[in-house]
Amino acid sequence: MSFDVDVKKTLGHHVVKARFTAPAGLTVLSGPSGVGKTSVLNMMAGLLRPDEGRVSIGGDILFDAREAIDLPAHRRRLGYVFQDGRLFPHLRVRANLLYGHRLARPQYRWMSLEEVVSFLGIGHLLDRWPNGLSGGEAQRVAIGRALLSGARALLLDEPLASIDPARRGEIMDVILRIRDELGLPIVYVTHDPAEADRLATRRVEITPSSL
Amino acid sequence: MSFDVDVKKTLGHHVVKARFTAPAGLTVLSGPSGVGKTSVLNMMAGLLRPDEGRVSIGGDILFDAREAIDLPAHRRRLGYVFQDGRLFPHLRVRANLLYGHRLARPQYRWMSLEEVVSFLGIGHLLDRWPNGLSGGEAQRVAIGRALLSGARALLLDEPLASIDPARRGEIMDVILRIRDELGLPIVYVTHDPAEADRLATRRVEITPSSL
Amino acid sequence: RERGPLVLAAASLQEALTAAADAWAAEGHAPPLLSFAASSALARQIEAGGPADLFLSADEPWMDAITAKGLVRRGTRASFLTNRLVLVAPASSKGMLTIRRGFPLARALGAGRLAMADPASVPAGRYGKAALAAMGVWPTLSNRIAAAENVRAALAMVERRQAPYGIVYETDARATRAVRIVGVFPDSSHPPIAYPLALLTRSTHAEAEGFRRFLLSPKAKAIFHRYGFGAR
Amino acid sequence: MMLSADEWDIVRLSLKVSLAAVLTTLPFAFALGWLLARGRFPGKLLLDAAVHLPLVLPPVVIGWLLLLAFGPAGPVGGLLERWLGFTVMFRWTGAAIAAGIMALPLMVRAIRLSIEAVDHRIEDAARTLGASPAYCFWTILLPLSLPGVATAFILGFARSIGEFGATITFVSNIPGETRTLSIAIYSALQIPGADAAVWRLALISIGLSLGALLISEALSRRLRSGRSGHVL
Amino acid sequence: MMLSADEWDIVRLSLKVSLAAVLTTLPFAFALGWLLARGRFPGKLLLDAAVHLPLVLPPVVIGWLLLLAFGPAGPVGGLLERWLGFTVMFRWTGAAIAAGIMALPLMVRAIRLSIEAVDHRIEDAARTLGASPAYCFWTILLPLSLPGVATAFILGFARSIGEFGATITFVSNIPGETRTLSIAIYSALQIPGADAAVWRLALISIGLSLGALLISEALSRRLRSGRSGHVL
Ligand SMILES: Nc1ncnc2c1ncn2[C@@H]1O[C@H](COP(=O)(O)OP(=O)(O)OP(=O)(O)O)[C@@H](O)[C@H]1O
Ligand SMILES: Nc1ncnc2c1ncn2[C@@H]1O[C@H](COP(=O)(O)OP(=O)(O)OP(=O)(O)O)[C@@H](O)[C@H]1O
Ligand code: MOO
Ligand SMILES: [Mg+2]
Ligand SMILES: [Mg+2]
Repeated sequence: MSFDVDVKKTLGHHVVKARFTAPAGLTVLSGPSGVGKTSVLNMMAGLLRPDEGRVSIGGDILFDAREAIDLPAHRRRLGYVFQDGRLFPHLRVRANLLYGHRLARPQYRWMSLEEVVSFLGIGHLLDRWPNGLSGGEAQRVAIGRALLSGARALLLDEPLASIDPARRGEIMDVILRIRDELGLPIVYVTHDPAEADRLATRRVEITPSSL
Repeated sequence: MSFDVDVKKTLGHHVVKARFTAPAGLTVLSGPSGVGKTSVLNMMAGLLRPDEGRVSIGGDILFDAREAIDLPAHRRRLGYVFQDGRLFPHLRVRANLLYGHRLARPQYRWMSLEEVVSFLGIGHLLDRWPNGLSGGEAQRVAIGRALLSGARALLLDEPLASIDPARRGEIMDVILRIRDELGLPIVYVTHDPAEADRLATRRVEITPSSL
Repeated sequence: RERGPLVLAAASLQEALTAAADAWAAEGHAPPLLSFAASSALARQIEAGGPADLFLSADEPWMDAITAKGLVRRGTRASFLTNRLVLVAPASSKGMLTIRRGFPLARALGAGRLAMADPASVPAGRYGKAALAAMGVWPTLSNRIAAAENVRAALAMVERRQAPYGIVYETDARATRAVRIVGVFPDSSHPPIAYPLALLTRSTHAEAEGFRRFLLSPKAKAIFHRYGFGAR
Repeated sequence: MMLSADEWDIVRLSLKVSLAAVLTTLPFAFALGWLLARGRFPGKLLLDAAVHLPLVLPPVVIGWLLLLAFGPAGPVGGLLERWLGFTVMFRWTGAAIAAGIMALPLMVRAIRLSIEAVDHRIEDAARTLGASPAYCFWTILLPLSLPGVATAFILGFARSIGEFGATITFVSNIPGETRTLSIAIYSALQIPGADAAVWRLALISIGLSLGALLISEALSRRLRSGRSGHVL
Repeated sequence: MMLSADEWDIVRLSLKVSLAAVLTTLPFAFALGWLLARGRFPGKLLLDAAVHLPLVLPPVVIGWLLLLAFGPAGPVGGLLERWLGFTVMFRWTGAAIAAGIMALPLMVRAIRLSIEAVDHRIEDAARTLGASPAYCFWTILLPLSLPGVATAFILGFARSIGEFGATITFVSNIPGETRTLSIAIYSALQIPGADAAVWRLALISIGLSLGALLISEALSRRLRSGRSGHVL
């Protein structure tokens, strides 16, 4: 299974353009701040509508401007860890984690709450409200929520940005395991060369394009 | 001028405790996710009231539980870059940057809008609303806003987390210049060892404490 | 408990009609349901097809209006009560005035206003305006009126000394000790003040006609009399 | 303060009318608030204006319009009666309709304000987790706009308790059916010297809504506990 | 639709009364909304309840209470008159007071809802930049709660245009002073066969508030442009 992306979108005066294939394995998406990495992930996830182009995964067309195909976000089955957290403030951590899990068909679920909780080290947070969490705690919960949703591909936008080195190593191990055992395409945005070196099976550089 | 911090605060079941001195120069505050780094900065800034202890800067007492001193946040003159951005959504980037600058007495201002804009590379963003900014763009604006406020010390909570390596290097250079030329105490939270190695003149580790 | 006929009645009849209905119920009949509101509101409810049994209006025009629409049972309409129009002042006031042609009401008001029901729309106000016109003083008073939503509100203004004088029905003036009657307008100075009643076309209640007859009976008249109404 | 049996009846009726009004209006108010906050369609401004009508026109006019529509001779009322054998004229259900209509604009505005304050990025996150628009609505948008729903509830309830003009015009002032607290207060105001009764009834009204307020504040405090503010 | 000179006068008066009511009430409403959203003090619940009173009690009762307070014999009215030679009885200023009081609870609730939705962390950021609580209020809290202020404005304006019961009870129905659109409509409703006049006046009311709505929506659209949602 592989992700094929070819999109173009004008945001204000800025043009975001990307064309790449992300096969099973981990594709690191990099590029200067503001170049459009998050926008590309949003277009893949169905949260931002490209002006032109096509997004498909394993032959399934998610978006095609010419054929007027635009699969809504909730049918795309992509696990997305946002750059800005976005936990559900009215649900406790446990309910946040299980939100997508409950919606996924059982055969699609490839991870259990227990596993996620143990490797993210968030067992003590399960009954807490998102509001009091530290930056790193919230980020870990967001990662867990995406992993539990039974997605067929992952979109991770600087997922380890505010996580301490020790925990970061553990989480990277799990991401490696997912990458190697499940054969999912993982698109991973990071600015950290060390992270990229350790995780990437493929690298894509988004470059600024002018009108 | 130096920061003296000795605080204790119970948050839910968690106890945050820290005691350190941050002299002129850059003190890196580290510790595992959720240990209380952000909480310590909040207590220094006057946004979270310690249960016990004392915070002073250059002999000026900002907080003293026993003497019931608690200087309000707006009189502390500390430039704070938050882990979670917090730009003013109803003001354009320029007005965000100038918010604290206008409030500072002229003799306290040690940086101009032009300088900040040029080294953060945000000149093209000045007339934009915060809402459309990318993660890294927003973070740079937040850094600029704090630097422009004429503060007598800086509190930086993972300020470079979502900024690309090229820009990161430039910003670190400026922070080094500020550190060395202005002799301000800078308290800097980061999980990145490379950042810490390059910037720190002093390191403080916050460790979990039990009740 | 059995439900008596539904009677829609002008608000100013509230106390007297309640007493009459009690007397009727005391004779062993089911107590009528009495709904008091402005005559205009009640008439509109009847026009809209509201299933009521009796209508007691504060003046003739609204009864005319529903009669014209065929909503009144033929031969059941009767003007059964009369009232008088009086000039009142707060009980504590001293001024003396005699109602006659050209009497100096405007001067007596000083800087104050004359409280009365809205002369443009409310029945009591229209009678009052006619009476003042007949006395030849309306031109000097027309811009000195405090027009109230109904008679009772006008009365309240005098009771609370917001207005030095007011024009209300005799029945209203008699119901409170906070005002004194300065004078009575002659019956000839305004159209006859008559409260018509009628059985409605949509009436289905078996005792509706009985209650109507009771209201016209000497026994009921005595009750209304106690509250200051005249009866025909 | 001990209530008489009559007063208890009035209280019970007022509670029934107000709760029925608010609870049945709530879903419509939410739908309208949502449409006005999120929808883009031609005629949105007209819908917006229509929702405000009960606020802009004097209540008696609304009552009259309801009478024209829901009266047995009106288009809606006629259908209701012919097809369902159901009439709202002179019934508590009519009073609830009047109260609900009068409360509608307040409720819609409060809910709309809350929906507009919901961060749509939270909803986006739910969508990527597989939530259909409907599921997203129930699990994210609705709970996050509960402050507006709570405000809508309390404003609507208070407005219903205080509603009088539309009710008396539409369904009259019938003891046990449409004579709510506010109408009872109005009636008492019509009787000179009945100030004590007015005060009693007014205090009861105040007590009722104080109770509703207490409950709603307690609920929304529980709701907010531990989860105020947005999360990184 | 051409308006007659009389109708123009009524429209002008209604606009004057409503705008005066809303604009003078706005600062009080904001202060109260802020206190109720942010304050912690004993008696907060009582204040909350007091703010809701004009909603809970029938408007005529509020008018009556205003009469007691502001009438020449009342505590406030007496002082106003003795010290400032200023009376609101039978004046358009009194109508504005009545309208403002009736609009108050709606305005307070809308503003409170908006203030509660402001993320206090944004204010914290302003504090660290040297903003005193007062400066923070003007530059952060107030602008961020503008949606609530806009809603308060439009609800208050609409409520003022529609206000009738408290106004007529408090300051009567005096052409050119207190005879607002709603009161004129009410008067016309009292007269059999004056339905055409009622419709005309009602349409004018609707037009006025449609205008206000258009303006407020246009303003708040400009306000929102480009800056919806919270920022990382
Ligand atoms: N409404 C808008 N008007 C103008 N420019 C916009 C608008 N919305 C987004 N942009 C611009 O589009 C660009 C792409 O943003 P995006 O968030 O995708 O960047 P990014 O590569 O993820 O950056 P970062 O690494 O900082 O997160 C940014 O320069 C942003 O300023
Ligand atoms: N209301 C609360 N109830 C319980 N625990 C709380 C509450 N508020 C904060 N905490 C806990 O206090 C601890 C300190 O949080 P803080 O944000 O200071 O951590 P941090 O060191 O900055 O972490 P990070 O590196 O992840 O940002 C966290 O474990 C957090 O869960
Ligand atoms: O009883 Mo009336 O209808 O107020 O004159
Ligand atoms: Mg990004
Ligand atoms: Mg932190």
